[in-house]
Amino acid sequence: MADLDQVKPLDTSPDIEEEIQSGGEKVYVAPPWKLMWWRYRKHKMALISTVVLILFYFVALFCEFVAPYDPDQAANQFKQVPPTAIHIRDTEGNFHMPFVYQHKRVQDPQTLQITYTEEPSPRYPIEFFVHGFQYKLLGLWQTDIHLFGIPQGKDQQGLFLLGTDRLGRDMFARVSYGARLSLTLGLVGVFLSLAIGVVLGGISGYYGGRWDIVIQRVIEFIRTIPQIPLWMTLSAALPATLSVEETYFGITVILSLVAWTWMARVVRGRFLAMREEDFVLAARLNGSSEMRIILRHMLPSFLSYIIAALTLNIPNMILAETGLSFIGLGLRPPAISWGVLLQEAMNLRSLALSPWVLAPGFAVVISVLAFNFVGDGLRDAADPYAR
Amino acid sequence: MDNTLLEVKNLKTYFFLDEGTARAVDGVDFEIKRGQTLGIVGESGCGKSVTARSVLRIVPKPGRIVEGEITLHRLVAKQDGSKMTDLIRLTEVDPMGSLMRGLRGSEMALVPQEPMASLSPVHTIGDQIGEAIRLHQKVSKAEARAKTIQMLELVGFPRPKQRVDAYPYQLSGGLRQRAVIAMALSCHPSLLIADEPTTALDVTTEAQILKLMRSLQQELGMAIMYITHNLGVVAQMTERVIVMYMGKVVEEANVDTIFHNPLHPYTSALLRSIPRLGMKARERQRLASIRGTVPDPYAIPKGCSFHPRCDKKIRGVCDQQEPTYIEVEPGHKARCVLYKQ
Amino acid sequence: MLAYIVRRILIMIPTLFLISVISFALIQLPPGDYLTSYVAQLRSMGDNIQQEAIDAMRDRYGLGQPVYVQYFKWIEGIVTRGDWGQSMEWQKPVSELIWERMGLTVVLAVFSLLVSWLIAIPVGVYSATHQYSMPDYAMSILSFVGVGVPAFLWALIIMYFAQTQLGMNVGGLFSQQYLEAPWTWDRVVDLLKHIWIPGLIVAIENTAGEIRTTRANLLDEINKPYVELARAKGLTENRLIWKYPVRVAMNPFFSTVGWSLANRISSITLMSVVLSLQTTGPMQLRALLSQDMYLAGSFLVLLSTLTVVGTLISDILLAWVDPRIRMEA
Amino acid sequence: MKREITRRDFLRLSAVTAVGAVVAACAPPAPTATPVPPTKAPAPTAVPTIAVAPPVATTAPQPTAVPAAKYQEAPMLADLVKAGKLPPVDQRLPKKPWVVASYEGNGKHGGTWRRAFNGVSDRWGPTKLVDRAWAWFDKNLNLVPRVLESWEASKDGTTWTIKLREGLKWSDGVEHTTADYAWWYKNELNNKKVTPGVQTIWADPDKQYAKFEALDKYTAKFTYKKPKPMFIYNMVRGGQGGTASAGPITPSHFMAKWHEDTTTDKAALEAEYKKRGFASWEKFYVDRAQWWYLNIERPHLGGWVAKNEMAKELFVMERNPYFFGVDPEGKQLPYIDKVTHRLFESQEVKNLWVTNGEIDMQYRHMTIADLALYKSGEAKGDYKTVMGIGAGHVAMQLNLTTKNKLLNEFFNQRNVRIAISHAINRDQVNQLVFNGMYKPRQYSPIPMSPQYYEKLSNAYIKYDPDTANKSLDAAGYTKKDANGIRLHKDGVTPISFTIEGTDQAGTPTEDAALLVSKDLAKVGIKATYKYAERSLYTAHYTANDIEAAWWGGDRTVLPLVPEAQLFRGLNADRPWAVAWGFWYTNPQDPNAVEPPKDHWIRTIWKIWDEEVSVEVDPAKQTAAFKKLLDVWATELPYVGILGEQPTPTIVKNGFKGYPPGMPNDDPTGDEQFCSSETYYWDDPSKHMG
Repeated sequence: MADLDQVKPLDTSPDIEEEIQSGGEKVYVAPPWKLMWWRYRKHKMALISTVVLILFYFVALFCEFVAPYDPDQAANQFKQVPPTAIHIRDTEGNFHMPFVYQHKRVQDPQTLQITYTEEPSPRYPIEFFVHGFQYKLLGLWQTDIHLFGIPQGKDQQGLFLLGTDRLGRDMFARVSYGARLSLTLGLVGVFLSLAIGVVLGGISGYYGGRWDIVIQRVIEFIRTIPQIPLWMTLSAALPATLSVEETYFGITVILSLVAWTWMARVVRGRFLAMREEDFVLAARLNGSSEMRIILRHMLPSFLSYIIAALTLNIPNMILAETGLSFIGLGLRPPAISWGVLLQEAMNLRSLALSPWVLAPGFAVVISVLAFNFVGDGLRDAADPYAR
Repeated sequence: MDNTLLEVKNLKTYFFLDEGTARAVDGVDFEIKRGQTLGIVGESGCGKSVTARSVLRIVPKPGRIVEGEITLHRLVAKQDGSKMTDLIRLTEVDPMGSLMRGLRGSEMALVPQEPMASLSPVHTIGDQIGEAIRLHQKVSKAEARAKTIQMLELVGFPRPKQRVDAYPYQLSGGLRQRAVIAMALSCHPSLLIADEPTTALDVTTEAQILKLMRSLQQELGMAIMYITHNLGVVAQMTERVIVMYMGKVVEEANVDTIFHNPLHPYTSALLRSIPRLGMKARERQRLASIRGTVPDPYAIPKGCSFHPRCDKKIRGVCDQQEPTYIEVEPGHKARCVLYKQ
Repeated sequence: MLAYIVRRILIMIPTLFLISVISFALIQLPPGDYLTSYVAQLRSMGDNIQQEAIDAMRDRYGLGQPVYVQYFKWIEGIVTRGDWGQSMEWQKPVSELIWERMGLTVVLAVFSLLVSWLIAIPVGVYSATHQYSMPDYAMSILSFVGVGVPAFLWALIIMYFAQTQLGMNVGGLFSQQYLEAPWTWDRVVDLLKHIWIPGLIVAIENTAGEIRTTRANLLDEINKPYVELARAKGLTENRLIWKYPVRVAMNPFFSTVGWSLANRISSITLMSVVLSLQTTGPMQLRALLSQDMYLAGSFLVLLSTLTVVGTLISDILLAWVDPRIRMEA
Repeated sequence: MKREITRRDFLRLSAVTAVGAVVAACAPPAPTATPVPPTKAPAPTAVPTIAVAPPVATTAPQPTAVPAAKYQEAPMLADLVKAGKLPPVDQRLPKKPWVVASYEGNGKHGGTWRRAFNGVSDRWGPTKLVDRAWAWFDKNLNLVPRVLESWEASKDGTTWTIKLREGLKWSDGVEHTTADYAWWYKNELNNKKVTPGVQTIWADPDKQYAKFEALDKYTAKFTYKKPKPMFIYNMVRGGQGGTASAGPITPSHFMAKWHEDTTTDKAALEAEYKKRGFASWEKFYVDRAQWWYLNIERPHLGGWVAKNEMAKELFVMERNPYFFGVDPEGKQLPYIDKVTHRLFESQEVKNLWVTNGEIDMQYRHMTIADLALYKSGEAKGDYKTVMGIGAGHVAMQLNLTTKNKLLNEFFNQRNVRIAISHAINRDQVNQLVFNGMYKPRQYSPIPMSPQYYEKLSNAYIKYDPDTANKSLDAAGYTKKDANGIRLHKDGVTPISFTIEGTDQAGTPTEDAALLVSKDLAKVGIKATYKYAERSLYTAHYTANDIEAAWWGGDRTVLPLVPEAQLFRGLNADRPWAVAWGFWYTNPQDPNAVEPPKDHWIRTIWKIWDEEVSVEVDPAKQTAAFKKLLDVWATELPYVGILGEQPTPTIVKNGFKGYPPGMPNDDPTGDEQFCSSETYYWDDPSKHMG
């Protein structure tokens, strides 16, 4: 299909005549990032996913503000409340601003099961920017304003978007707080593995030869050991006395110890492809230093690949953290991560009696999917012909 | 007897892409006589390959023939032994139906551009040639193998009996192309579509392959649609030539006429861009490439599509009105406002 | 070909050696050893364990010796006698504990590998040949869901629904009466009755990725000139797709059998903890938590060996089906 | 919103609904069938509450033997007898078998009892089925003879004469006689290689062993220099080799070949222990030869014998054909043919088995947290959740000997401990975490215990944060930091400590700990619960590196049986007095610290050493122990939170012999309390799997 090569949408040949007055013209003058954006834009799922991720990270950053209640605040009267129904129409059929009804709690004396029913009055209107528990926004400003809630506070009636857990703690608040650890762990882990991956992959790809062989062997070797058993073994070695922050960091390092191999392969592959490119040769003939060649010429040209690969690796990190915490080898309470929440939720009594505590599972799935779509979109945008 | 083998009328093959519609072939007419060699010349992207694939009905997605007719005049043996022609409207049959599949490989065969990539790397050449034979002829495996060896011999394969079980990577480029030719000829097609069969080869091998094809043509009496951008090869191989630019035929004539009396500015430009023996040194200096490149297929310039690159363009005419395709002299057609019927 | 196999096996040896060293080093990382936690546990349960019993165990497991001596003794036992050391928690030789579990892990891994190939290849081929069609989109979405939902989540949910809605018991790989039974045909049948759900769960998690790989690989191949030439020969679309590009597109698949196995073992490990399957996962987790070091180490070594062997087999297979690789060797 | 079910409501409800077994449980067994008339009239409540200390002599009259002709055996044994593989039943039973009635009427032979376990480390589950020995408790917690025919102690408690049942046989058919005891005394207890130290349970307070005399084949005498009032408890449970020392119930004919002094083939013994990787024969002897569940040939006296080693997916036990007990009708016990333990790797799978009806009867591993789940599965799984009364408590230990000087000062103030106790909202913890099933109380003997002491149970349990705050203020901890945490007396260090526990996330105990931390924060004390892996926890308390711990407390049904170690501060894993405890046991211990001269812990030790442990008269002994508990009630060394834990036991419909309201504690054999040999199936044919 030699001729069809010309059907490629983007030929950036520089010497095109000014006389060509056509719709395709802007393509030729657009900077690369703009080109990427145009291509990325076409990937609808990636676009939607980007919005989702921005939302998730917003929640992660401002979880105290977003969460209507303190995620650790237990309340007996709200034990295992199902997600609160939000109404806009009362029993008489009148419309109002969104509101919730009061929960009435009934416990079966036989089975001890708790059920909640709604009482048609009073109505508790949902408001924005209500006062709640005290916190420091971004660790700087003391405030008690929360994004939404019902002004009466948790004593009388709660607004539990995702229900409450066995101690009456608001699942929405917990999932929001969990986002902070889980989502950043993915990011931090990926950047850590990027650092190792770029250095080793770069050496491997750029210098080749013996270095390449050694590093490739190491990569193959690491990948030979099944990930989860390896991670399990490493996490079991983390002392349980570590603080939440230390465990968090430890887990991140452990995950990166394996994950860097993927980054290194991507980097190496790009380096190999680029090493022979004319512009690199030209730079070398010009007498540029190796470092300069790498930083100035090669790195920018495959930054897009790295970003795509990074994005595709984050969900692996998130899943790994979830899995490890789930079997009790990852983060531990009082840390709140999605994995920790899942560990608390993954039992038959939750499935049978309060399935909504599986909400963090959906958060995991959605964020993993979103990262995958975004990664796919970025990869396609970075190079539409590479798969 | 009807001497026509293939007629193409107003063929339009478009590619529907997100970026827009690429009019790869945009109204092509030509005809091939039996045993004749037709050269199709043009730069990359002019639509020559798509034309060939349109004839074979293997235009890849998202391409589609949107208009036009392709008619194959097939010779069918009657019961009394005499032959009659059977007209098949290729544009109207199901491209993956049994009729079309029966024609592909047997009536019309393809010799593609890249011998390196045109053979499956994980099958022996014997397997791949034999498969073509068994597909169109009712023969046993052993017979197919014998026939394969025979074909390999015909295309000048050294030690065909051993080489029949070789994998493509074990063969040189030239041998691979010979294998492909053997495959194409294995069912005695009446039309051989050679799509730049020698571009990927070195000059010596190219010469050998060309020679081989000519001798085989004489031996087997088939017609060849020879697609190339190399005018030298055109001169050597073909009898009639069409020149394509941006999906349109801009000129058609006998090979001598094209070389000695090109009408279209594009043809002239093409001719100027090749060195010729006996060229004077002064002229040699004027050997120049055609300026610019083929425009974007979604953005075909208004008027004559060649006008941005044409040194004979008339402002206000060439960039406004599309020239018509006319027979300037008998057997010599061109598409340029400089000529009138 | 033979030389190639021999060479590949020789390469394995240093790899395996390294694996054993690293495994042993890793299981030494946590502070304390098995006996400290064991004794603590006994005492907390009111067991009046005597110092002699503790010393006897310390002696027996060689816990007093330097780490490298422990390592070499362990390796010597494995190489010379197939003795993988003693499990401290189970008070049995490790070799009596692991093989059936390894076997079931392998069976489950291979089973799920075959299942996901059986699903992934046709679906991937369909998706690639019908790119941008509705079924293609549907499959993309499904496979993304497969990627996004971890196996242990599936496991618990499927276990719950199988039990409550279908009345099936998915915990374990055997019915109770076959648990300790010798291998008979009935036991195999019983295993097959139980293995398909866990097999499917692992397959779901991994199939998704494989569908995407098949699709992507095939899309790479499907526009190659040799496919076009095959089409120009007059082959039917089905036949030409399956004979040529699929065959080539499968190569990277087979060449990563080793890693695919490793991935599956990972999924199986987590899932088995949920489903209480008699695979290596739950026992390894326990061994790690109780610092039953020879048991934990043996599992890590064996699971990695499995991957190494898987890679070897895939390389040999690949050399056998792909003449190009054979030549390079 | 406040319609909580109280624990009492629940107990009443479950009692009423539980198979109508209540009547049988409350009422005394039919008089004709009563082999062992209880010393006192059975209490007419579901909860037996009487006070009896260890009997110094068998107060019960000897049971009248059922005529040998009337003995009936299980069909599976009858077949073996017919085939000549087994002697007839009357030759297998002792002359005077142990006659015992099921708590729910006479049963039928046959059937399988399915249970779950989670590995060799869980060996106590199966072991408790078979390790009741010399004597056992009736439902009023009176000790009655079992393996022994009778026993008698001298008035001063120094001499114990025991009488074995004549013709009682080991599970391999060899007779069990005083020769076994003599062998044990010589070759095990007094062999310095096998027992290098002193086994304190067999020694008097001066660490001297008794003199052992075999008066005849069935009578033996132990003579101590000092009173040994609790001697008989040594072999209430034991004898199965569940631990390294099985005690006198040692099958000498079997063990002899593992012992260097008694083996006939030393070379074979040496070859064997070397092959198994032991450095010496005694290490092998101690390590391996005694564990009944791994050494299945080892004969014992339990109702069922192991058919395979425990390190398997399915641990199978089958009836001991030589078991020495019969029911009042003369049916040889146990009723049930086979007990299986299936290995589970996750709690969820075990719970699925429960709700699927695949567990026939089990208390072990059933948690109160899953009660609602068990309840919801009853109809489908065809079982009942029978509630018993547990000895366990939810409690917190403040290490009064912590190395942290400021905390040490803080914890050692009585008012501070009491303030902390008042700061805890026990009701909230109870409701939220345990569905209100527990009772707020301090760690103390439970009401059914002979040593129940109400004053301690209810000491300072009222939720009263105001009083707590006032006490803390009064104690001088008035300054607070920016976060509202009180400061130590140094004026800069906030009062903050770590509570270590081995309960993982999501477990009720961990939830309770989190709630208590929140309560303490409200009175200005920062307490952080931290999960510690078990070995790490051990390392911490062994080194006295622990500030506070979250480890409940059990053994409160018969606290004297485990020698009240917890009340004396000697269980370092309940670390309220770690360093003092070390000092008491061994003043040379590097972590030992001597308590101050007039410290109240010395009072506790004095009461024990000089009164409780040497008192022969049960009533006086209990009175002395209550004096000890009174020190507790005053000083509050331990912050108890909740207790009288309701214990769910899964009992399949049709499984008989285990009524509700039974005590659940380790010394009383947990769910094997009612003599598991007497448990039976209504219709054994339905439970043959």
